Order: sequence, then C-alpha cells, then structure tokens
Amino acid sequence: MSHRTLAGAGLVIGYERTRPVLDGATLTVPAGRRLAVLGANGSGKTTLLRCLSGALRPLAGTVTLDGVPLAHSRRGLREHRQVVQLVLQDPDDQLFSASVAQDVSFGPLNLGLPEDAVRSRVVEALDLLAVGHLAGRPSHQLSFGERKRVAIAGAVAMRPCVLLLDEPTAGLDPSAVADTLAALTRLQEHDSTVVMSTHDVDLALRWADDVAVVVDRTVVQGPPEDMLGNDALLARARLERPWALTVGARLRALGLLPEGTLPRDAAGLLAALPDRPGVPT
Amino acid sequence: MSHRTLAGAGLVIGYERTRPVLDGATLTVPAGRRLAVLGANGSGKTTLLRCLSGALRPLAGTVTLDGVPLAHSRRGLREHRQVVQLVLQDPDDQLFSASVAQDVSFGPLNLGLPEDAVRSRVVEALDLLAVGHLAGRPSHQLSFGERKRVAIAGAVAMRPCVLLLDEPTAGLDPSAVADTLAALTRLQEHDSTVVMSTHDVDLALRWADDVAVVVDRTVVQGPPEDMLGNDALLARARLERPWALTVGARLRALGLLPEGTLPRDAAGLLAALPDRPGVPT
Amino acid sequence: MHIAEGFLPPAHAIGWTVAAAPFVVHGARAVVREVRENPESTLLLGAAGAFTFVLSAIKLPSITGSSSHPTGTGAGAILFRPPVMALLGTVVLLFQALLLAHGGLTTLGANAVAFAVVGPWVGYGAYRLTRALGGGLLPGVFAGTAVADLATYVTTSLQLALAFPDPTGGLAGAVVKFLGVFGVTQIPLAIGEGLLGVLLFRALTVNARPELERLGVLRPAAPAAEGPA
Amino acid sequence: MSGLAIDDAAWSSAWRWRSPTDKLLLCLGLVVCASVLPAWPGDVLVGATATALALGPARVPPRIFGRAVRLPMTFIALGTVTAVLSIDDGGIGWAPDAAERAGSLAGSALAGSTAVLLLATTTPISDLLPALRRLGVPAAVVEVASVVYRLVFVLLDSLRTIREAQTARMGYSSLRRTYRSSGALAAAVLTRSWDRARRLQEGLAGRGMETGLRVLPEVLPSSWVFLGATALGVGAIVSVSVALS
Repeated sequence: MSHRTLAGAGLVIGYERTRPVLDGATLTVPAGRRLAVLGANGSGKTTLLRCLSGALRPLAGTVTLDGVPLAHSRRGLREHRQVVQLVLQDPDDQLFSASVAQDVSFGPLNLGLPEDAVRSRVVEALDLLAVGHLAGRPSHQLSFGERKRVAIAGAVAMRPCVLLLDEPTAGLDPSAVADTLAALTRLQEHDSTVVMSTHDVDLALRWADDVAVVVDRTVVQGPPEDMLGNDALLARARLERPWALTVGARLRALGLLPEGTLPRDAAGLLAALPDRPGVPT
Repeated sequence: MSHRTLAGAGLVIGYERTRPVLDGATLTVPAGRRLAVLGANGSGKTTLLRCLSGALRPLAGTVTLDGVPLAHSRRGLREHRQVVQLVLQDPDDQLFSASVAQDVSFGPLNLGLPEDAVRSRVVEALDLLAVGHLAGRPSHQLSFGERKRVAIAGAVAMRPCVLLLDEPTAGLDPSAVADTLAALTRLQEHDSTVVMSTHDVDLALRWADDVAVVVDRTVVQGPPEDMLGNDALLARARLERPWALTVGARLRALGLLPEGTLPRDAAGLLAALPDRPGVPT
Repeated sequence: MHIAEGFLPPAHAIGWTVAAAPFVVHGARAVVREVRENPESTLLLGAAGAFTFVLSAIKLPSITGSSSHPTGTGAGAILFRPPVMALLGTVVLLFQALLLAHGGLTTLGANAVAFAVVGPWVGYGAYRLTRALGGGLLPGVFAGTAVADLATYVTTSLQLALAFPDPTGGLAGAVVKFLGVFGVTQIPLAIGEGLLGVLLFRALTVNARPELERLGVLRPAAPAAEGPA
Repeated sequence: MSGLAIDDAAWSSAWRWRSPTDKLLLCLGLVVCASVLPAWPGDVLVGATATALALGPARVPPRIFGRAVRLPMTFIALGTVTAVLSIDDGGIGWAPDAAERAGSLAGSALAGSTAVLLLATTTPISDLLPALRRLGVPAAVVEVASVVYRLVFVLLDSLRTIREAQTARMGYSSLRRTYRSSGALAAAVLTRSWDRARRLQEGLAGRGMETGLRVLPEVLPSSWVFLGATALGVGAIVSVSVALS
C-alpha cells in the first residue's frame, strides 16, 4: 500500500429519467491527505463516492488514479477496486455473513490470496479498527457502531490505497465518533488515503486537510477554512458555518485571538484564548 | 389534545436472558415542556421511550399519565396509545403504505374515525410537519429527511398529547434539522408535549427545557445547564460537554460574558459578547 | 406444525427423505444454474429464503379464535416458482429446526415433502388454474396460498396416518383421525393465509410492481422505456 | 438487533470453538439412538445425556434449554394422543396398547428433539454450513443458505420494529385491522428484503465479488478425545439399552 492520488474530472453522473445528479464535478483526492466531502442530504455525495469507487459509470468525464484514467472494463474495474475501496453508510448493506471473521475474509479471498495471508489480513483489519475482540461474534449481536467498524474492516482487509467512507460517523455517539476517527488516523499511518463524506461541518473543520463541497450539481474544493468560512457557498449548499469559525472570528475581532488560522474546535479555542482577563494578545 | 404529564417511576426494563437495560429509572415529562433524553448509543434511550409508550412492559415500576398508572391490558394500552405516540428512529420502519397520505391515514383509520375526519387529520398532520406537498407521492421516492418528517406526521395524525421521538435529527443535515425543530415547535403550540432522544449534546442544550441523562442503567434529570455542565455525569454517560458551555465558561472567566445563564448556541454567544474590544461588561 | 424430531419410525423418515431428494436436488440444480448465469441472484435467493422464514413469524388470528403462522409455501411458489421453493423451503425447514426447535433433522425429508414440495406445487397449480380460468391475479393468489396451506397439512396428516395406522380402523381410520386434528382444523387457517396472500400481493402490485414484473408474476403494463437497471 | 434465543446460546456456548463435525457426529449418534432404541431405557438415556452435556460442559443456560425443549411439545402431545386414539364403529376410544405406544412415541420424539437441540444450542449455523459444503452440497446452495442466515436476523428486526410501529397506531386492534396490518407488514418486509439484496450486491461487487460468496471458515480442529468419548458414550447407551430391554 502507498498513498495514491485519486481524481475525477468533469464528471457527469446521472440516473435514468432525471437530470444528472452531478454535472461537471471535478475534484482531486491528494495522496495522503484527509479529504472531507461535504454536502446536504441528497446533494450527490454518495453518488460522487460511488463514481470514484468505480461502482457507477459516469455519463461523461473521467476518474483517474495517479493520472491514469479508469477503464470501465471488467479488468479495469478489478484493478481499480484493489486500490480504491468504498464503505457504504449502512453497515447492513455490507455485512452479508453472520460471522464477523468470515465477512472480513471475503475481499482478500477474492484477491486470490492464500488462506494464511487471508487470515492475517482479517486479523490486521479488525485490529486496525480496534474490533479484534468481535472476530468470533455474529454480526446480528453487534451494536450499530460495532457493525459500522466491522464493515470498514471488510474494506480495509483489501489494503486499499484510497479508502472512501460514506458518512462513517452518522448515527454514532461522541465516543464512537472518537473511536472511528482514531481508527481512520491509524489507517492513514498505514498508508491509506482517507476520504469521508459528511454533512457535519464542525467535524469536517476539525478533521479534514481539504474540503470538497458538493453544491449545485458540482464540486468546489479548497482548504477547510476557506470553504467553511464562505457563507455564500455554504448557503447554496444548505450547510451552516461551523461554530468555531463564527465564534473565532468575533473573538479575533475582540483582540482575544491572534491573527492567522482560527482554532478548529473547543480544545483549540481554549488553548488559544488568554488564561486571565486583561491580558490581551 | 392538551399537554399531559407522563412519568415513569422505578422502571426496571430488560429483555430476557440479560441483566436489565434500565434498573430503577425514574423520570417525569413535564406537561408542555421540551424534554431531551440524552445518552450514548446502547445506553437504553430507545428502551426507555418504548416503555413510556407502552410498547414494552417494565419488569418493575410504573408508567403514569397525570398520576394514573398505565394498565398493560388491551384496553389500558389502547387508551395509552391515543395519548402517547412514539416515533422510531428509522422512518422506513414506519412507512409501509403506498403513498404518503395513505400512510398517515393508517392511525386515524384504525381509530375508527369517519373518512372526512381522517382526511382532515391527514392534511393537518402533514401541514404541521410542512410536508403537505408530498401527500400524493410514494414514500420510497422521498429523501431521508422527508421520510423522517412523514413518519412523524403519521404519529401526529393520532393527535397525541405526548409525542416521543427517538433521535428525530439523526442523519439529517443542518437545514433538515432546522425544519424538524421548527415543526416540533408548531406541535408544541398545538398542545403536544414533545420528548426527543438524542446523543447530540449541543442540540439538547439549544433545544431542551429539561434534560434526562440515561446513565448506568438509570436516569438523572434536571435543567440543561446543570446536567450538561456536570463533567462527572457526562463522562459516566460517555457524552461530551457542549462546546457552548465550555467556551462560555472561559469567556465568562475572562469577563466577557455576564454572570447568570450561559448562552446556548453560537447566535446566543455572539449576541452576549461585546461588539468591540475594550468594552468589558 | 412440523413433524417433530424422532416422531416418525426410522423407515418412514428414510422413505420421505428419499421421496424429497429428487425435488430438492432439482431445485438445487436450478439454483446452481441461476447463480452461474447471474452471480447476484445468490443475494436475491437468500433474501427470498429469509423472507419465507420470517413470514412464519407473523401471527394470523382466525375467526375461530385460534391463531397460527402462515406456511408461506404458496406465496413463495407464486413468487419464486415451485422448483426453487423445493430448495429454499428445505433450507428454511433446516433453519427452523436449528433456530426455533421447530421440526427436526431426521424428519426434515418428511417435512420437506409437505412444506417444500407438495404445498408449493399444489398451490402453484391452483394459482395457475385459477388464472387460466380467467381469475385475476388476486383470486389466483387466494386460491394458490389457501390451497398450498391446506395441501401442506393434508400431506402431514397422510404422513402421520401412514406411520401410525389405526389398530382397528386401519389406514383409513388413521387418515380420518389425523385429518381431523391436523387437516380439517386447518381450513379456517388456510382461508386466513389466503387472505394474507391477497393483502400481500395487493400491496406489492402498488409498491413493488417492477419486482413482480421481473419475477414474471405481472406482465409489464405497457411497452415502457426499458432503462438500464 | 435482538436475536433468537437458541442462536444466541450457540454463539456463547462453551462448545462454540469445538469442531462442528465433532458436534454433528455426537448429535447424529444420539438422534439415531433415540429413533432406533426402545423408550426405556434408550430414549431416557439419550435425553439425559444430551441435557447433561448441554447444561454441563457446553454451559447452555438452563432457562433457554428448558424453554426450547418445550417448543415441540404441542406437536408431540397432539400427535401422540391422535396416534393412540382408536376409531371403531362405536366411536372413539383408546387403542389397546395406548399407554405403551404413547410412551415410546413421545419418548423417542423428546429424546430426538433434545439431541438436535444440543447441536442447535452449541453450534452457530455459520459453522455448520461449511460442513455441508464438505458433504458435497454445491457451493452456490451453501452460499444462498449463508445469506438466508444473515438476512433472517436483519428481516426479523425489521418485522418486529414495523409491527411495533403499527401497534402504536392501533394496527392490530381488531380482526380486520390485524389482517390489513399483517398484509402491509409482509409486503414491507418483502420489499425490504429485495432492497437489501440489491444494495448488498453493490457492496460486495466493490469487494471483488465475481463468481460467488466464498468466505474463510474459522479453523476448528477435531478433537480425538471428543470423538473417542462420543463413540464410547453412544456405544454405552446402545449396550445398556440392549441389555435392559
């Protein structure tokens, strides 16, 4: 595994009978960086990820991997899937086997690996997601958060260079979100480039190195502060400005925060604020 | 319809084979006030709501309505269900008819109302949820946010005095959350007491008049600021302190916010902060 | 009511297993062929089997006050055809034996004959006959599901009568006894299952028309534009 | 998701990590004993052995085992009584050897059910399916069965939740409404199962599904001690029965 650059250019993706869901979407997933794909419900985030993963063939435009266009042939797709993996939002759409270990073994077996290698991949993937202790449990006894992480492990066992996650934190409570984010950091250190879709602007600000906003059937990409501080863009995308930027901007105007990048979350804000009154920065 | 007081005292609720999910939970839903039931995934929020709605019979303890204990007889449950309605988290578990209007009519028809009354209830419920324009559409063509609101309308058409909502904002983007909260306010003005379960502490602080935290198999209830500012309680409940309280406390220490109740969200915080530097409050 | 484990004499258990085998093997061949042509049908067939299992968790009250669970054999046969139901039904019976302590392993063959072979085939026959005689989809479904339910329980009664002939009345006496207990009492419940079948298909014609067309239960309404699925 | 009691027991049984083939041989041995041997003492020994093994070394919760043993009881009671009733022109009466026949019939059914239950409460179906494959069942059939097993729980969960939602809205408050609600429930679960299959298909295609749903079963090696004990135990039951009857 190594980080690789996945990109889409001029993507027109549509379903029958309606106008395209995305019409000329262009984005780049920079190798090794965290990209958050932001958008309202129904904006086309999932469609975009499915197209990047090869599951959906665009009507126009190309998906490229390190600059090489994806061929939608059987062989092209097979090669693409060894590099790019998509994890769907609902874990029950991915877990087809009642046994956790058997489910995770499915992908590596399809790669034609010998049994020993498959077994070690299963252990590795479950450990990376910190769900190794669930290997012997049936998926129907797991909680929603556990099923979500097992579903991610099923993709991780393919050792993808780029991992696309559709709303990996949706429906999770704060501690499960923290566990998932920690797992994603481990994956990144393990040389997988991680992309997540979300409509949680606070999470995107906190987590992402880059943000792609899906808006008006296209994609606008840039640094988190620029994208998430752009009120016109956010309004068009039916999203909100993260509170940290709203509050941070006012505090900076009050002279309480230094110039430069604003803190991205409550911890960062507390660290940047003076400790006692009357000590202006 | 009128606001009525729903309460549970000493509730022990469990499924067979395991120790109880809740063991001695007591809470009161004050008539006409907004109660948020907070808890991590798997803490027992849903179980508690199901018990209050009559769907689950507690092993011990009683559910009361205006002080009258709920009888788990056929007749007792029937009467209870006309007063208390529960909306489950996944809208697809509640939409089982061909069209939106048909689905919403399911409850009123089962009440044995004449057709005219059923029709007007359907229109009323859909309008309260601001989804009247969807009446003729098949439910499976709706977006997730729309389906969630139609599912709520199905319960609202029963004209419940108390409406229990399990995670009504889970999976919704900011604008859909805002629409849902606006609809809940209309319901409250329409004399339904509204209870919602959530693990979103920021939302609970912003929305609720009262907070009940489900923690260690029991329930701790109190004003939002007390509950959500209690770090020991939140840690036990695997929840986080809302950012507004964290940041607000520091800003108050810095002399930038007046004593008294802290602002509950970004807008409140901006309003409470001074406009220009050097104007201490 | 499935015949419980150990209830049949060994010779009968073996005999019914042998009788069920060709149908189940034929069904298995059909499944293998189908999966080879369309690998994705593994999931659709799995979903069909799971649905048949879950359908028996629905409790149907009867006018007489008793209640029972639908067999699902008729609805399954109309939707998925009798050969496939022979296999899926047997898988479901195996799962019922292991997950619900309902039926058994040595009696799997006997139960498969009643629930996975006779019920589906007779029910499907009644469905096709009703439709051929000009009955619409819903009358056909009613006939198919009710007759399948009844045929299943008549078969179970005959199996038990064969195993336990009456000491004085002989086989005929035993048939009367077991029909009385397992067959005739089933008539109101068979009507109940027929009604459920009608309600199920009526909902499906509105909610899931494309699927019914794909399964060949409904003919495509109009030469509608065929989009790539 | 809430499961099924017997299945829950199987996943948490102390015998979960024993070879499914070993457990299958033991239970089949007991099942054969139950149907071949006379009620006394054969069936009693089989029933006692299966129960002792389940509650003892396999540590199946007694409440679950006890409840599961009672499940086939209605059929056994009804079937047995019908079998030993006799019809002659005078009317209905007991067959001459009614008590003895009833005992042997109910005995072998109960003993057999207990033996199958020992297998069911110690072995998850996903461990048994690979054994079917080794017995020559085509891969496609085993794969369909494994999807059935997984989806049963997903659909049961939907069924329970939808039914609860319908009940809350007075769905089952009369006979007519019960039928209406049940029809809608069955249709909703069926359409769900189709959706689920379609979306699983896409999820699996992404993980390289081309021909089948091959998975790697856990390695659960056979134990010679267990097999030896099985042979000895079944042999002992047979000899004691033959000697005493």
